[in-house]
Amino acid sequence: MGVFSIFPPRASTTAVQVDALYTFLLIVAGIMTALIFFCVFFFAVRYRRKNQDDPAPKAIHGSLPLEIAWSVFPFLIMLVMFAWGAKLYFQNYTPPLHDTFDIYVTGKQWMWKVQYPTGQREINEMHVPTGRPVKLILASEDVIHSFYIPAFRLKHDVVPGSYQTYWFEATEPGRYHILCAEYCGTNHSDMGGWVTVMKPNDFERWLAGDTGGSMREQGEKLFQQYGCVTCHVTDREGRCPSLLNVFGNPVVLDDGRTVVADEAYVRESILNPNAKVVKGYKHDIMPVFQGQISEEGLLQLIVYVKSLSPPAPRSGKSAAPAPKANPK
Amino acid sequence: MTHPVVPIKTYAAVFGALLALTITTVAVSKLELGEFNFVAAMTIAVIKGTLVVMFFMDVRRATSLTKLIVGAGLFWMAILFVFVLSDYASRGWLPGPRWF
Amino acid sequence: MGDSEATLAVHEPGLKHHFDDSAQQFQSSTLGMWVFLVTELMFFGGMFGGYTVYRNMYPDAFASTSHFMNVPIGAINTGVLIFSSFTMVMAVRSAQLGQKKVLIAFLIFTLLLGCLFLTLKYVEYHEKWVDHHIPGPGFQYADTRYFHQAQILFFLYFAMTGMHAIHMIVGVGMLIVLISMAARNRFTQAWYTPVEMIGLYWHFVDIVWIFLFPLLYLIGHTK
Amino acid sequence: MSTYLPFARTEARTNYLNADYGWKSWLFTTDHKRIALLYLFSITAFFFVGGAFAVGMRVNLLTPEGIFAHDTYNKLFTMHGIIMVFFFLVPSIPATLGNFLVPLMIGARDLAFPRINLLSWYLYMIGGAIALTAIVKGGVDTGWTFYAPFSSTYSNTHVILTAIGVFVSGFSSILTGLNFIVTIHTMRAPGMTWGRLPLFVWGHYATSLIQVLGTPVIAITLVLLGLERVLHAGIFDPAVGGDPVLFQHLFWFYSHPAVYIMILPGMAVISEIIPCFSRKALFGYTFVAISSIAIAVLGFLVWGHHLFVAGQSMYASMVFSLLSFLVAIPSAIKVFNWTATMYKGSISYETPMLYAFGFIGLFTIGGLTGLFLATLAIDVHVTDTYFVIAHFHYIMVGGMVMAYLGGIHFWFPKISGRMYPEGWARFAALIVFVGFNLTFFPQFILGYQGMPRRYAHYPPEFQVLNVMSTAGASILAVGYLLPIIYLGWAWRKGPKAPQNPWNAKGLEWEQSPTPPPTYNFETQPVVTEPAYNYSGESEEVGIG
Ligand code: HEA
Ligand code: HEA
Ligand code: CUA
Ligand SMILES: [Cu+2]
Repeated sequence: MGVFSIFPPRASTTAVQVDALYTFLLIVAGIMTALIFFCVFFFAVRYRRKNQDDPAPKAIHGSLPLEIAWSVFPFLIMLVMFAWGAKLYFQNYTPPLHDTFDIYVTGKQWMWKVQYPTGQREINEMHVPTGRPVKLILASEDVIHSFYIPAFRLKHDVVPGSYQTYWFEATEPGRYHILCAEYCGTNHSDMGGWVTVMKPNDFERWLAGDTGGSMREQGEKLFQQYGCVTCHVTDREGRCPSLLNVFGNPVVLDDGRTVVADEAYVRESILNPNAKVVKGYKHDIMPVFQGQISEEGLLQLIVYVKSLSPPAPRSGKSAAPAPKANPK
Repeated sequence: MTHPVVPIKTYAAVFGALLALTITTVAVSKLELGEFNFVAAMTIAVIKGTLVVMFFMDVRRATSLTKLIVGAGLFWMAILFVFVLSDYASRGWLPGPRWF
Repeated sequence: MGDSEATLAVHEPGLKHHFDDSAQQFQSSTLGMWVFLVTELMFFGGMFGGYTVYRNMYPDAFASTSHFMNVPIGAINTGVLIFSSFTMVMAVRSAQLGQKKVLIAFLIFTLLLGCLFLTLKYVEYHEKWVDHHIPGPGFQYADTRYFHQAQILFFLYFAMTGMHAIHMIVGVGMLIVLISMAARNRFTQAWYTPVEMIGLYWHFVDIVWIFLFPLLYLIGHTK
Repeated sequence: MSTYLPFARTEARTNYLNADYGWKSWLFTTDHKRIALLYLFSITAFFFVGGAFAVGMRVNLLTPEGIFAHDTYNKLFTMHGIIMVFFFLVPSIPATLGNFLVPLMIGARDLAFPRINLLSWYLYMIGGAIALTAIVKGGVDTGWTFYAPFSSTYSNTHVILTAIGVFVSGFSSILTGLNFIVTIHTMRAPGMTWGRLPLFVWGHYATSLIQVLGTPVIAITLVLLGLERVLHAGIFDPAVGGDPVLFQHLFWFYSHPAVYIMILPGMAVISEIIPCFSRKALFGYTFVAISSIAIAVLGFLVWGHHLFVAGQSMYASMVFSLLSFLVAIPSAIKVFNWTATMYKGSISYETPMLYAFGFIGLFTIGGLTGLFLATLAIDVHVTDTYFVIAHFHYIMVGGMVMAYLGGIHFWFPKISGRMYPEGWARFAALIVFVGFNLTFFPQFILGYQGMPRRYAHYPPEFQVLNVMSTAGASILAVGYLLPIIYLGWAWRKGPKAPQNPWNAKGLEWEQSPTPPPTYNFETQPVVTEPAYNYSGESEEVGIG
């Protein structure tokens, strides 16, 4: 990255798109700035007072057509900015429903802990393949952080108490900065690391390396340890919903709403089970686990719950739209 | 400043109404009405507040500037509520079909 | 509106010399008071906003806490405040009619009712203290499912009623000033603006309570 | 020069400055002009305190490894932000120039509530003293935004003390706003209709609306934050059930509108300077007036653009983004109208006009980069980077501080009764302009390249641009110190000013002596013509 390039390296599909939008904005802003600077300079020179006693010029009180023109035209241009920006924003913050490679990131003063479904764990390092959508599930153990990868033009605050996600598809192998972008205390500026983008083959090799038990296995252990298994898998009395084939599918709640069982839903159901109760089940059966399971443990449990729902048959991009969760 | 004096009767009537509404709201809260408990309680509170504003604070006869100020106050409260709540209400929404 | 008129106007009671006449001065005071009340509204509005967000997030927990609110005291206090608003409005009316004795009597009446409200509030706070319902390290809640969420509600309860109580205390202080001013014959039928302004403030504080009472004490009572 | 009043240069005339002597006559004054001066000196002092912190930050950022410990740096930017926003920029123009000029411009003898005006200065000083105490005791490190749960649970610095300082000064701000609103409504001189109000007054009216409607919300938010810090009951702490995003909503409900508190008065000043030095009525008076009010109202609908990556609902973000573009329109209207005013004018380049040129250019750049931030996908990349820092310094320093300096120069003769040295003043304006751009332009590039804000250390590839920025800041410092010196000199030794040195329009110049007497006017002013009637038209003309 040269100092004199205004763009940082582009290493994802979004980077290209964001840069295109940015270029558009630069051009508009450049033209507008040039126009105004030119007018100010030109008028200042052209109409300078040549003689102290010049009579005051004739007043010009305004012009309605002009006022309308310079309110409406800028606004039309701004609408383009808005729509283009919103489109990309929705795209970046809504991961594809299927076939993503999921990485679980936990922020903590002042480090990033990264876990892979296959069990690898890293601190301040992340490995991702090119050419495949990667979805990040972000959690925080203490304060708000922000997981920022300039080369992908993406960041999201990592808010304690909830999960945030975004996704990207890396394009250029290399090593790029991970930075913490939300002020989080003393060592905020040191809370960074590197993301290594690898060719798919290299990545597979890396992924096959040594692990200390996959996230799924660890999640399964926790599942047994906390006694979840007695209700949610083996139970036949119908006290709790079975968790087989739940993840990623719509769930009907007792208040009639439909939600999709995603990571945030599973997390909430563990920590605060009464918040969303599945239709036909009673409140207050399941214990409240708030404050009892670590953020990393939660993520492992979620991977285990996910594994109880084998991936749907590949349906590609034309997958039926997810059911609307909230009719209003 | 130069408004005619309001008869005591009017004030007494408003006072009576306020007391009656207070009793009503307590009574209604004992009934099982589901979501309507909330609606009823808030409706009664709004009526009571309006009575106080209109009669005791005399906005009824105030200048239009005063009325405008009262309106502005309520409007800005509404801005705070509507925008904050719209975030919470739409957090769970899915992006829906990819409409772009 | 020239200077000469302004000098003449100095004879009007209570007129400050940067105003043209007392009509302008009265207009300014009223406007100032109403603008001030709008700031008060936004001040409480922030808390009501927080309350609404959490009530929607944790409806069950909030309902469960309403069982620990002392509804009889709350209801009586509502009555007390309404009554005090009534006496206040009567005080303004007496000032308007120039009845000094009646004015003082109603102001004292209002003052006493304000103090009664604060005393009852104290009784309630004490109850919460005994029950360990004060948020913070000593907080306890019988229904452990709702421990944290109930704590937030009690936090809001104390913040909102506490702010309200502080406003009541300020109001009581201002009533004392009014009484002493009235006793010193400072008010005339032509000039009693302070009575009217404090009256507006007092009613505003009453209205805040009119909303606090159902929101904190009543809603969810049946659950 | 002026021919309106006979006593334009009588030596012995009593004015507000020499009407009374001794410190008591200042500390207990209720004269809005004296209070304005009290504010002027205290606010300028705070500016230099905040500036000193900025110098510390810029020095630290000379090298990637920094010079100070992390905690020191974190305190530096926090205290810089808090001092600059709450104790300098929010009161800067309204409490000084506004206080001095609003009554003069509308033809009133004082503000409606002179004692409340004095009270508001005391509250400001008490709040400032509390904040300074917090700084002396070790400072705060939360960032000026006080985000929970860091501020409520994790920081172990003087958060509560600082919050109290900001809280108290908030009331000062509310009272100033209240006073202006009432004064403008009830104390206008005969003939001073709403349609003839100088745009300076319109701008301050709009500012006051925001102060009155927004400030209470930050006050209560800080109270809740303080309580949470003591009790840890969880209202903003997710570990015990709260929601940290709620804090951000409440904070920005005030703090976004507050950025318009920090620009509308600057626009108000510019709207006076440009017609005066173009000798021409302002183009589109009605539109400029209405756009002030529009900014004040629409400004309350966009605060969510600070939460685009904070976990706010995407739909809410979308609405806030759209509304952010909408609020840019009234600003655009103003920029275009100022420019159009110069068309076919008779333009001279006195210092205030130079600052006005600077304002238009730098505000435009700052505003246009605001549009970058309002564009959702761009904001995702550049939020919390130096791009944002550059955006708001362009508006707040390049815009508002320039307007402040321009205004001080413009009304310096009125305030002090003396002229400032024009040559030095032009030179200083040039230094400020150059230093400013060198300081903050590189930060746009840094930001897009991905340098996060609030970083004590940074990756080495960003060094070159940071060194440029620090170099610029040193030039800027000189540019700010110069006016202190020559204005201080001019105050005692400068040549006596005539009543209306710029031949400007407006009651404060035309009908009030320089410097004004205690009650502003010697005879009741009467207004008979529209504002900015430089060409001396007899008929009131609407926009065609
Ligand atoms: C005085 C202060 C001030 C002002 C006036 C503004 C004005 C604007 N601001 Fe700024 N802003 C700040 C101070 C200010 N801001 C501060 C302090 C922060 C950071 C806070 C923090 O996090 O610490 C911030 C942050 C900030 C953000 C959040 C960034 C982030 O943290 O991610 C956003 C996002 O939308 C934004 C947008 C805007 C917009 C759209 C305007 C608009 O009002 C600008 C309108 C003006 C123009 C647009 C220029 C003139 C127009 C033309 C010449 C027309 C031509 C235009 C076209 C043809 C397109 N600002
Ligand atoms: C009104 C608002 C205002 C003003 C005027 C300024 C003025 C300046 N700011 Fe400010 N700044 C903010 C508001 C403002 N800032 C805010 C709100 C933040 C965000 C804080 C946060 O993140 O929480 C910020 C953050 C901020 C940062 C980012 C810090 C970070 O995120 O890590 C930087 C970095 O360069 C910076 C620099 C400067 C500089 C160089 C000036 C210069 O213009 C200053 C020029 C003035 C001087 C140079 C003073 C001259 C006087 C002397 C030299 C005498 C010295 C005296 C003694 C030593 C006794 N500011
Ligand atoms: Cu983590 Cu900043
Ligand atoms: Cu903003």
